Amino acid sequence: MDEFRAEVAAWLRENRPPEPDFLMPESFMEVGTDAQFNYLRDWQRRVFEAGYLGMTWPKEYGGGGQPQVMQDIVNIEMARQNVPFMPNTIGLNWAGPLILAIGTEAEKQKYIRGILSAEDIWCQGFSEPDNGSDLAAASTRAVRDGDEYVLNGSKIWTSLGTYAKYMILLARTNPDAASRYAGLSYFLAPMDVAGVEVQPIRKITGEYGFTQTFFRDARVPVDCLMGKEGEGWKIAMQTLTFERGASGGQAGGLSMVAVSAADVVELARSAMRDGRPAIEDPLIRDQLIGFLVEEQGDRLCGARARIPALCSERPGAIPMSGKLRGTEFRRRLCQFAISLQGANGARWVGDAHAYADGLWQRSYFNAFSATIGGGTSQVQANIVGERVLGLPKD
Amino acid sequence: MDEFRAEVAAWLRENRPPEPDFLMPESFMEVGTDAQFNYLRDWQRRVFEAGYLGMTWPKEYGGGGQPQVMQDIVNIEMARQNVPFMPNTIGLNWAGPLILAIGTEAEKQKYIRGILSAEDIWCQGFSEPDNGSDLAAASTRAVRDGDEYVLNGSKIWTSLGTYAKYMILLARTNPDAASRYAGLSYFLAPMDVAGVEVQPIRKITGEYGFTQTFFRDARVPVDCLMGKEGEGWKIAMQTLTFERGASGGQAGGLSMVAVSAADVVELARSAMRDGRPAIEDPLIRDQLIGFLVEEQGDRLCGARARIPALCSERPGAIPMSGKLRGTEFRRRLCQFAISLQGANGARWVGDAHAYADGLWQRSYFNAFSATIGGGTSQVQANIVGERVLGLPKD
Amino acid sequence: MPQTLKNTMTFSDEQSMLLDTATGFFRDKSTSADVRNLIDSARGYDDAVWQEMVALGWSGLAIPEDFGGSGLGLAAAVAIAEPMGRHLAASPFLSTQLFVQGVLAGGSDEQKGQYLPAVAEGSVGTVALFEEDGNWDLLSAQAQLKVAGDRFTLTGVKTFVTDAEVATHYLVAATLAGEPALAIIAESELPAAALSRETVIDETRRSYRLAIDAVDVAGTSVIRGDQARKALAAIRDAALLLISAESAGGIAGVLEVIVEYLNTRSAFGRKIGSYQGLKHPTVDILIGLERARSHVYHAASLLDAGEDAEAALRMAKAEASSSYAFAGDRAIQFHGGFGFTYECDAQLYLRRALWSQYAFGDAAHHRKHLAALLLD
Amino acid sequence: MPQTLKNTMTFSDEQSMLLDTATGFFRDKSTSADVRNLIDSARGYDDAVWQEMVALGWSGLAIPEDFGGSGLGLAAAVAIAEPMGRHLAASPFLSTQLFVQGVLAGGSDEQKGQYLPAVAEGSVGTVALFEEDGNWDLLSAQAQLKVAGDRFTLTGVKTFVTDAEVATHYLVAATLAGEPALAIIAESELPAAALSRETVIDETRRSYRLAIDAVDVAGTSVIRGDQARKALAAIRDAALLLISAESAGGIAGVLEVIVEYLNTRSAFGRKIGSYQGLKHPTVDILIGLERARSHVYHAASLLDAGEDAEAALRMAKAEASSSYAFAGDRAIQFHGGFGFTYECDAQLYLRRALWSQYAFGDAAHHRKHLAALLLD
Repeated sequence: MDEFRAEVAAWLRENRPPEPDFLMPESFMEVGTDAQFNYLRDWQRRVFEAGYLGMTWPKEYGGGGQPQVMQDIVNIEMARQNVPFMPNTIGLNWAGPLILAIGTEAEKQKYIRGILSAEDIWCQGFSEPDNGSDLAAASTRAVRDGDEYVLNGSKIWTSLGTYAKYMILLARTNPDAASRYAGLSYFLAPMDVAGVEVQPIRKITGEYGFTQTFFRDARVPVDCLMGKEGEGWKIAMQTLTFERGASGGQAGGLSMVAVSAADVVELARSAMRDGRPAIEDPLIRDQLIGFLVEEQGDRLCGARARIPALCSERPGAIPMSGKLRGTEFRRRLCQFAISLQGANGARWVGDAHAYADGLWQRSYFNAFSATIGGGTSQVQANIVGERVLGLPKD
Repeated sequence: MDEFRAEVAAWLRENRPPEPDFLMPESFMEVGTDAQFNYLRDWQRRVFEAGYLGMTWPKEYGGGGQPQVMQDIVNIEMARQNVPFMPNTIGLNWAGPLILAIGTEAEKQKYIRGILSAEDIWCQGFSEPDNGSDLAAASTRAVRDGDEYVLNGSKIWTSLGTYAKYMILLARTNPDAASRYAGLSYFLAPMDVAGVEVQPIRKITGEYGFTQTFFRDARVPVDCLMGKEGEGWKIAMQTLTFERGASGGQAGGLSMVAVSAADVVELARSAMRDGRPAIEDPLIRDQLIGFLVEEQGDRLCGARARIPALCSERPGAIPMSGKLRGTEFRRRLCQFAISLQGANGARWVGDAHAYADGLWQRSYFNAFSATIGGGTSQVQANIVGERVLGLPKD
Repeated sequence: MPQTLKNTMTFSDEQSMLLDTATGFFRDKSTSADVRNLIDSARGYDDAVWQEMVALGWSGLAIPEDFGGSGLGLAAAVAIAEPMGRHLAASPFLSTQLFVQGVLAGGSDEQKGQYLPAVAEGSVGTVALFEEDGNWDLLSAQAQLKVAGDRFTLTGVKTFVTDAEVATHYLVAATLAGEPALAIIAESELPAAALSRETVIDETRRSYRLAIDAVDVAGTSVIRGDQARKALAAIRDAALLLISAESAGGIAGVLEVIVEYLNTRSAFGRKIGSYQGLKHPTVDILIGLERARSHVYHAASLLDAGEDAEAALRMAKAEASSSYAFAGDRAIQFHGGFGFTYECDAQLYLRRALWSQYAFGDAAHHRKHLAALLLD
Repeated sequence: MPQTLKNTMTFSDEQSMLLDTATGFFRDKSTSADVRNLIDSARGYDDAVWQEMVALGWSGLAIPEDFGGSGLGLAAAVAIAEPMGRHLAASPFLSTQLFVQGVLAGGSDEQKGQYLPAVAEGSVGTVALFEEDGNWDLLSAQAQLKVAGDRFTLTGVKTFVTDAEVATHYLVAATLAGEPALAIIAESELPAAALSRETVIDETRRSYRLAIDAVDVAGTSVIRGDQARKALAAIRDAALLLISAESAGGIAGVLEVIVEYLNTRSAFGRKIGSYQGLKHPTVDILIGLERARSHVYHAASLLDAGEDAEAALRMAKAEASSSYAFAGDRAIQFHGGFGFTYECDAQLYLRRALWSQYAFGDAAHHRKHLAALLLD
């Protein structure tokens, strides 16, 4: 193991791409320019070709067929060396695991390798403009017409919408179904068909990254349907479990720029408050330790989740709360990092004298994409309260 | 004014009752023994006889007929000298203002003077065991039978239940009314009739103070009805407005032991943490100032509420949020006060070596009576959100 | 000692009328569309609106009548600043008030006569106080004023100089023989390229870096010794008051945006404002607003009465800063996906909240000073 | 440096079986009714239950086999302490474990042989560390050990000596010639009236004040120098571990009480657990529980592996203390009127949470030490 770790570490040191001359996005949700996209796609391809991605996935589809511990070592080493993240997050963490879990042999053959190599970028079409976190209210229609489904409607918060070849899409095939859940179906939909239009959305940071996707009589082949008609909700929920931190299945690699409490400790050493390094201020020290304790607690939760005897009462507690814990932690950590900078906390990306080029300010703003996207923190808290604790629904 | 203030100050200095040899209750809600009750009733009578209570109430019923500013001066001076509070809180702050506002001449003649002199102690019968903060769900029945109403049911959290002569009572006269609100009526009910039984409730502090009141075919005269049958909800809401900090009407005097941030500052000077006075700890200092800023903000809200031009957008904001702000502040302040004491924070009332005889620990526990009673903080937040901000109901 | 905290609260009919007027004025002149248009402009504000403000006498509000103003005092400026903040209005009003307070408190009669009447008539002044280390202590300037015969030279780098591009005069904090001092510099005295625009979090602000090397300063343009200390204290007081007032207005503005959305948007079949998870924190924002406004008007009342207002001002800034930052943060979150877009006004408030928090000391900074004032 | 924090997490099948057994044991033997009955008893615990624990080998769990124990180590004691905390069980288990760890870490082989086998068979030991100033620093005792020939005398006042009334031996922290030291005192050596009961916030605890004046101590009963430092460090480690484990159990217990009530009680026509105002903070309690348990079992894993666990233990105590205090506080509130009664179990947990928070350092205290460990 130590030998493998050393090998990975050496490979990463030798192969990490040069620092780009543009501002790096923080996650796949922030990829807003061609330069950013191409840089990251090239990097994912090289990691895959080196055998460091999809290490647990079956060999016959392009994976490594190795134990999870190998991928863990790679992931940890990547985080430690702070190398760029993998842009094909939806493919690696959602679509890929899903296809491997319930897809047909043909689907596995068709999609898995392209996901790993970043040849085929995936995006996600769950949210709609009028429905936010209430995915079951999806109103995008899919009407069967011979060998095709005809799509009409709109999806929003589509990351990488401009670059994606496929979308995992939740659409309504039967508006008259017994329940609103029963009328939904799940598609692995191609994006390169007529009638699909992608429009960039400007974020609070001023940058781009998300898109809104419009379907106007877009026709996709019937074999894009995953499972059966009416199984869309069930499959979508299964997909979200991958996101929500349930272990297993994901292809590995970083999916965002790691921001850790240790980085903020380093900032506190250099940033000045009231004429002294922030780290000398007893209040700052107390808060820094608070963040370290919280972060370490979450990390240890990850370790404990692998020991069933220590999770027997509520096996879902750690995985189901992962998104809520992680995203809110990041938001608060970034907010705090700004406060270390004294008057300079008011600077922004692009100012010559901003600490760390204003990235903490941008990270704070970008942090909301994760406390909102994929189910707001409020919805996440409901999910944990209802599914893990068994509390009544709203 | 300065002269009056000096006169009040001198009177209080000369007339304050001697320190009791029992533990003083913190508010009328904590009065649990005869010794406590008699001591406080005597004190209220003396304050009233000196002309320092009900100063703004009409002279013909026993009040002073003076401007509010005089009563304010008395109240401030009482707080400053930390004299005991007035036990007849329900009478002075709820029943009295209500009777003066909407009562008949006969009611004013009958009740007001006894309220002020503490001759007639009042209690409140709104909450019921099964309904908590949902007052409109009251199920205690009042059935008219000739010249009497027959009461059946139970009220809970009755402070001074053992000592009260009258209860302001919300009961259901018409279970078949169009809405659950319309079936309620409001009574000024005597407690000394057959069929009224009072049972003490033990609090989390281990002491007594509240009671549960049982009505079993208790008969009260029809003229106990306030307003008309079916107006109970409206009148109860008006009563709660007095409690919820709306200005005007209340008879003055302290209604509880004042606990201020300044007291905690003093504690911080003497209490030791890590071998040093707590007040030297930068974290403690920061928190102390946080409490002082919050307390001063609330005090200044009181001053601003008297200037209509500075409250024009939402005149209800300050009065309607008063209970929420004040009670939650007290709870957090007491909780914090314990933390100043280092290992000695674990002591309790009765320990020879507890700081301030363990009163901070008791105050913290008692603070919940106000964050729960009269509508929990969660219900208060709903009320403010819905009535002041116009947000939709749950 | 905390016991000595007063609860003075005065608000004259004159101030009340001013508040009404200014509230209507900025509601009309500073719509969300106006604010967004001005973000992309160089100057950052609409000169026509500014000239109207001047015509209404607002730039000379706190200037004594002897020097061409209306002598209403600084407290009256709160009635302008609060609605400005509420409607995210841009203008050189704040910068100019700080310049005025510095000259009024520390300047000689000649200096007052020289600079204040022009300001009352619409000239923009500003202050150059902070430096690269981000220290909020106004007495620790590294910029140096050096004696050169009966004149001086000024060398240093100042930052966060607001509205510098349009200002005609700058009050620059420096150190002169180890003591705090201020130099009054005219726009014409600045070398080319002395100013460079800074990129700050609040896009409705214009902030500049001022870098000068041995600029010549007349002896009559220097404020030194106790006068400089007085001027710096007055600038700090005015900044704390007006930024807190602006912030209180900002909380009110963002609260309105939130409440509107919570009453409009539905999720899971209900208006989202019906969920306690959003309703209760929104009530917390309201409470922060009420406390902040109360602190602000109290501090203004003390200043009006000529009483010591340091603790009140620091409390106002601490409360307003943290409540505004909380409100701005929650505004993004409560708008869900829309809140994450540049199009949603929530970001405008969050940006301004952060700017305001880090201008002239954040809440923790002021609590530290308050601890020294109230606990020792 | 924070980078060096490990994420070791080991849990043997043996520990897992122990946890299962203890969970069932305390569920059966420590019902709410049992807990309330014991509050009114003098001893505070049920000796029959304690004897069963002894018979199960739990008192000798961390004692090496050479000294009559089972040699499972301190980490195994976590599996006892956590369910004890969950069911608010009373027993002299914790006091005894601290005594054991002190003797094990600092005692001579003779001392170990003299005291530990008796403990393994059910004798109760305890530690007398704290003094009137409430200082958590174990090295700053004011109690004095003085040399008197080849013997010593011990004088001082100790406080928060748990289970002192039933203990047969006490490890008393003192200062000997300016250095930390420990005296092992037998019950029989204490003068009458040396012990007086303290009134503490957790009514399920028995805490005593120990006041002694020139008590005679044999040279063979003294631990001094580096051995005393090791003993005190080991006692601190054990206390942080076991109180944190108890607290994690307590959070789980009070969470169960809350969830049960939120699923039962209705208000305004709905189960109260459906309101986000109660649901979301209850999720926060769950998250606190998960983090606290993770810290606890990690710290135990490090101790088991013989690695430095100071930072892990302080983190565990900080997290468990503050999360438990939050959970206890919210438990009262969320039970509404019933929560304010002595009859509701919420108060039992809140009282224990506060006891646990102020025993061996609260969260702020440990964060301060962690800052020195991790930031300097």
